[in-house]
Amino acid sequence: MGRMKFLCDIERCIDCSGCVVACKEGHHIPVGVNRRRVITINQGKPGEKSISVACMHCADAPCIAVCPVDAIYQRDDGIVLVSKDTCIGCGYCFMACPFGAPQFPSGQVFGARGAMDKCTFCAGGPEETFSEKEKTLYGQNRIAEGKVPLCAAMCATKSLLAGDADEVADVYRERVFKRGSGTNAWGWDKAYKK
Amino acid sequence: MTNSLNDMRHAKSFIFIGSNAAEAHPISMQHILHAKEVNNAPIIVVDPRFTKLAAKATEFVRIRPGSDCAFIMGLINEIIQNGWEDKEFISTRVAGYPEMVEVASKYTPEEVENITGIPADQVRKVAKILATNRPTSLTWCMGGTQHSIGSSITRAFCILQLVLGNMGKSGGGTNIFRGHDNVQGATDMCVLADNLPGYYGLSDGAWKHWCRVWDVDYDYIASRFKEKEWMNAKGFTLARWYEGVLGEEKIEQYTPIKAMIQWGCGSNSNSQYNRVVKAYNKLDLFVIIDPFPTMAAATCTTDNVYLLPCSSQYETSGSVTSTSRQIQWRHKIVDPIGGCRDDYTIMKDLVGRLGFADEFYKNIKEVPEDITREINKGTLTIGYNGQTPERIKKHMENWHTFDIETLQAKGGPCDGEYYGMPWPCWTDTHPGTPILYDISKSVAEGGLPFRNRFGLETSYVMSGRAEGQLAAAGVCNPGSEVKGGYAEFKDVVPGTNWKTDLSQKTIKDALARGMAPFGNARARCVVWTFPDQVPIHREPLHSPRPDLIEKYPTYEDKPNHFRVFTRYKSEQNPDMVKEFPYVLTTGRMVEHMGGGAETRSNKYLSELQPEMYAEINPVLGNNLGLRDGEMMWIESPEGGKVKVKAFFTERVDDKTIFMPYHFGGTLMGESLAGNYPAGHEPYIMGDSANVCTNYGYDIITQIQATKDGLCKVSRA
Amino acid sequence: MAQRKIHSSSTIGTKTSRVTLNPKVARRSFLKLSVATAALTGAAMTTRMTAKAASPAAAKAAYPDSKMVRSICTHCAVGCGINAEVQNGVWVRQEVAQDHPVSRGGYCCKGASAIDMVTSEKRLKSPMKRVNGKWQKITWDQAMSEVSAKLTAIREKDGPDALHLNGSAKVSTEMAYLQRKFAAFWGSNNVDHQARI
Amino acid sequence: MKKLILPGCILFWAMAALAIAQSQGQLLTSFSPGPSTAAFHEINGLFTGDWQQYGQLFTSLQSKLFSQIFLLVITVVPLIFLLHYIVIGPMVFSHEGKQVYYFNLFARCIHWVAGISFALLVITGLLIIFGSWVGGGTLPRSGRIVHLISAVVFSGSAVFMLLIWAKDMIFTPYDFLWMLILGGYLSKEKKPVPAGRFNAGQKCWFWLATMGGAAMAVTGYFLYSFQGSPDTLRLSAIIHNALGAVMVAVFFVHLYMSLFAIKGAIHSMISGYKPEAELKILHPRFKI
Repeated sequence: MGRMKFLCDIERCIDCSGCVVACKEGHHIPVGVNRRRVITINQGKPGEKSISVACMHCADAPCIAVCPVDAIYQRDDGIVLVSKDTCIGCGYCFMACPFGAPQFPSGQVFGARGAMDKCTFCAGGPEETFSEKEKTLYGQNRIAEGKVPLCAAMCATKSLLAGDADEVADVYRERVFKRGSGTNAWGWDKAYKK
Repeated sequence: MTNSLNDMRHAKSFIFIGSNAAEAHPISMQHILHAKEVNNAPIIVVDPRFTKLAAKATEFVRIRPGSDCAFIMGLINEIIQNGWEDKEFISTRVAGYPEMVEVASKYTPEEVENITGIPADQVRKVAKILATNRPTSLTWCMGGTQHSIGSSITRAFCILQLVLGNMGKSGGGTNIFRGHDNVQGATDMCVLADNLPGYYGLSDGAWKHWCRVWDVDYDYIASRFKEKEWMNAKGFTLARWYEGVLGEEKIEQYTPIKAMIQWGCGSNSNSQYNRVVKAYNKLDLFVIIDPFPTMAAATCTTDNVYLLPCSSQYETSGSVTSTSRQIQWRHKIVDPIGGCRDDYTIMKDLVGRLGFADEFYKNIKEVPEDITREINKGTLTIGYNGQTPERIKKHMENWHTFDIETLQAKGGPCDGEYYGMPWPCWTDTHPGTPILYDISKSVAEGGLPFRNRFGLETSYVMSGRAEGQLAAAGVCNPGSEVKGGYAEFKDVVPGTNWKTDLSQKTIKDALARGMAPFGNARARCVVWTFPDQVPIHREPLHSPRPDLIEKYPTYEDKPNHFRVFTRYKSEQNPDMVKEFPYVLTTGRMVEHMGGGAETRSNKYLSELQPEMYAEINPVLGNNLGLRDGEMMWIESPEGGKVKVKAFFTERVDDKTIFMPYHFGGTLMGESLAGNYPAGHEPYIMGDSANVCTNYGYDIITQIQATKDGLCKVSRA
Repeated sequence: MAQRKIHSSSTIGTKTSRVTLNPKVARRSFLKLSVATAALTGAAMTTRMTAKAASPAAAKAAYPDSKMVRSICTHCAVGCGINAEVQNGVWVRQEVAQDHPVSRGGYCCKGASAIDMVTSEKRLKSPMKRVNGKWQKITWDQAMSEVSAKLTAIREKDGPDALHLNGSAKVSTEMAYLQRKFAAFWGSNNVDHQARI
Repeated sequence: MKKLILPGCILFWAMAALAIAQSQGQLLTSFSPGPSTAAFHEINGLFTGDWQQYGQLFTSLQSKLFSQIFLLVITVVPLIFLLHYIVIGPMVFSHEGKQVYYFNLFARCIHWVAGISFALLVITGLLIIFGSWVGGGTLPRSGRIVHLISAVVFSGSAVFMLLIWAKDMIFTPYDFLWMLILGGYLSKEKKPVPAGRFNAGQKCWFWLATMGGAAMAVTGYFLYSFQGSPDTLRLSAIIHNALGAVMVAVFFVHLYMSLFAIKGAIHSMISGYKPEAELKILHPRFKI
């Protein structure tokens, strides 16, 4: 059984935001909603590192635990998805998420939050695969096409890895081995309890 | 670039000077970081600013803007002092070496420290890294060229690579990352004031060659000019054309400029932009051809402006030359949207109405393929003749067959060819030249010696020594008939040489003999036609170090520099720094491009980087009483000023202000949003950094000196 | 580096054995997207997705009858490949050009938003001229005849060098060539482009 | 001799390279694990650092505890009252005797506005908490909108209630006695209890509804606007839910009292009059 994971190799990330725009453009995400973003620490100083962060598709996802309407669910491959038809926009998932992944475009009434939007690992949503509704609500379903998520595929320096956990780990391990560096992948301990 | 981006994977060390590849060329980092990781290649970044590239570097060298030449000459000196130079390479393939050594010896590490602010020990360390990690890939960009001594600086870079013996080697070379997507192609086609396509120059011979290619009478073209003398005179440049309109400087032309066509050119990348704006408003006719209204449309407020919406490049087709000299075919993705027209259609219409369509389009029926064929026919100097439209398209279709390490196709329809047939590609079966001046391969397989361009022997004014310019005996490409240096090919077809023989027999003949059509010579360290025969440091026109001006003064004023009087010595004033104490430098950010007309009209990119700012060191900012995020005025000695947000960061040191130059839409603090056609103003607007960039132009190329000006800063 | 290693190692074999549920997806995912993203196995899809993946809906492509056009990014000089998916004359999405030898599917933020160059609302859609300080839409015919008439008049009165042409590094090589050729046929060397700055 | 030169050179360069490589230890530091690990640590702090504090607390509370508490409140509280109703039964007062004008029209209007909006708040609030029971979607989503409107209406009316009744609601010493005997509701005997115009229970309810309501409004505003740091939001959610549980419980008390525990008590909020018989027992200190 595959288990989908993200890994951002901070030695390679150059803060070009290619992943961010690839995601937005690919899924037609409204301005202001960031399924993915790049964070830089120590900007302008030696030790400047950037990292691209989106939903980590956690193993024991806190967002699923707190959702009052069970709108969030996890597929067997580990991808955490939200049903926008079920979501009521309460925002609890945002408060539960350590990574700030859930996003809320403003809704129609009184500026109240609309349904939650977050990284789908390019796996669409619970609607019929490739249907118009899936496309408008969640964007492309690249996983069903057998393609990797846009952000990782379009990563400028191949810093962002996405895909089956074992293989992501293999690629990263090999890289780290070549660099003679340690094997700690950021975010994994929190997201995957490793 | 002498090598290719992919070839940088083989470098054993990198030195980037005046380049911020991580922001300006992000995808190139794929290959650079590969070499860093796999070859353990040190990355040395020389920049006034701790850039995002510097964040990936192993050694960051903070340099005072405009002192690159001193640093490089210092490195050369240090390398020679320690005997690290490539003696074999220098003795067989380099000319004018002792003269250069003589000049370089003055740049001791201590002197370099005095000029550049780089600690002497760091100079020694960098020299050692370069000497012990060969080949080194040297990269520069606008940070190296946009100075009044830009041409000296770039020559110093080349000489460094010659001294290290890194030229013509995989993993080495001088790898200049070009800016725009097709700046290489457009430069090759010489949309320039001093050349005809293929760098033929403006001599009578050049005009006659191109008239033959165009299939028109030389006399016809001559009749189009005011007088024949204007055919051979360099025109106004993009950097200073507005002087031809304003008439405030002495110009060498019979008429001021009255009309302007700006075709796909964002205006706010011009330095001293407030003067450009003045010129716009003085024009009788101003035509802007662009998919987006550029800032020019908003700054020009007269009634003589026309906006012609051309399509984007995705709505038309044609070839495009990347920085690695690869020629790729840009297929048309969709038809021009709305009422847009593609460039070719507009040109055809314009030429038709101006009444010279028959001559202009004589051999061009199928657009754009026939144009490519005409280019193939005429552009022999740089070997643009093998890249037929069919071959370029074939490469596009089979781009998956090319090896990522060598860029050579393995099997398939393009077997053995290099991706994009990097020029020179001498014939329609030649694979392209992936690495320039590489004598390890035969010419027919993409090898190349140094070009013989400047005679067979020269005696140097500097030393009185005479030296042969051809390569030493035994130095040649494998399979060469002449085992050693040889002159360029001519008179194979009587009366022509390899550059002007349209039948291309000369080139084929040379290749058949295993030789390069342009000869096999030495790379020269001395350029006897330039004011500085060997590169030397000269202080920027507006120098923050008045104490150095006497020792390193700038040039004499140049009266007819691309038709306009250009001040050097009379502009250099040691007292200026008292009123304008900070160095102003500009650069790119990854989210925007050029003047930003395209990217600031893109909602996602606008969202990512929505505001104009200036980077200022917290120390300086606090000393000036500024607050992070507050507005401040930056003023130039020429009276240009911009109102921008202060961004406190340690990227810059406490003497330097950095501004990205992509913004536009406000001028000296006032919004021009209302001057754009309604609904077509960009999403984000801000003051253009180039209002503040200083006076100063390169002595040879007249490139503007935007990287080493002075400014003063105050709270807004 | 890593790419070669992955291909030469036996991971592909083990991978196919791991993908069990949907042979169609498994076959397509065999195309490695990139070294970094070589990771995806096509996803063992269960839960809600399994039923659908096997249903006729999944047999459809995301954009039926679309064709792929290869082009080159228009921003910097790296020359990244673009795979444009076009359906009924509309550029529906930008696909990953993972087999492009230089970019290998990578884009920065500018390249990743290539579609926006075509679809941006800020694009001009009609020729315009300024009349009494106000922008006015005009036809192409009017624009071109006025421009050419004015150019001819200036040429006759002041000579060809009264025109300056700022060409472009953003057009195709062919168009750049035409720009230089235009200046030559017009009779002036007052032509330049962004390489100078 | 020549044969010796080449190996000699190689050896020399190899040794030189080794020496140089050693001296460059500092140079190559960015390849070593140190900075990566340090950066991970720093980034971790950036993300999951503050999450450790309230994020984890919120997640553990919200994932089960809150819904369980609410479930308890809406099941156990009514059950207790049912028990009370069966065992002790309601208080019955004669409505035949003298009627005292107790609530003026304005007060009654405000009460009902507040009451209805509060009821809506409770219903929609519960709808959100138990949204999964109805499968999410439109019903709880519109519930959120109603919750929002009701909150605004209730906040307004709470201000008026404060103006009308605040003086009468100030706690007095005998309220303590009232609390001790729980207002006499645990006995069937009709003995006068120590209470003025409002008894201690009503006072508690009043202050909970207004002051607690204010706290609910503030935290609710944060939850609605999402302005503030994630930790502010988390804290707001925790307070909102915990306080909400208390308010729902007390709301049920109020409902039970007015509808069941005291027969006909609701009439005083409709007509404004209370029977004197009732006042003598329940509000003996009220000066007519």
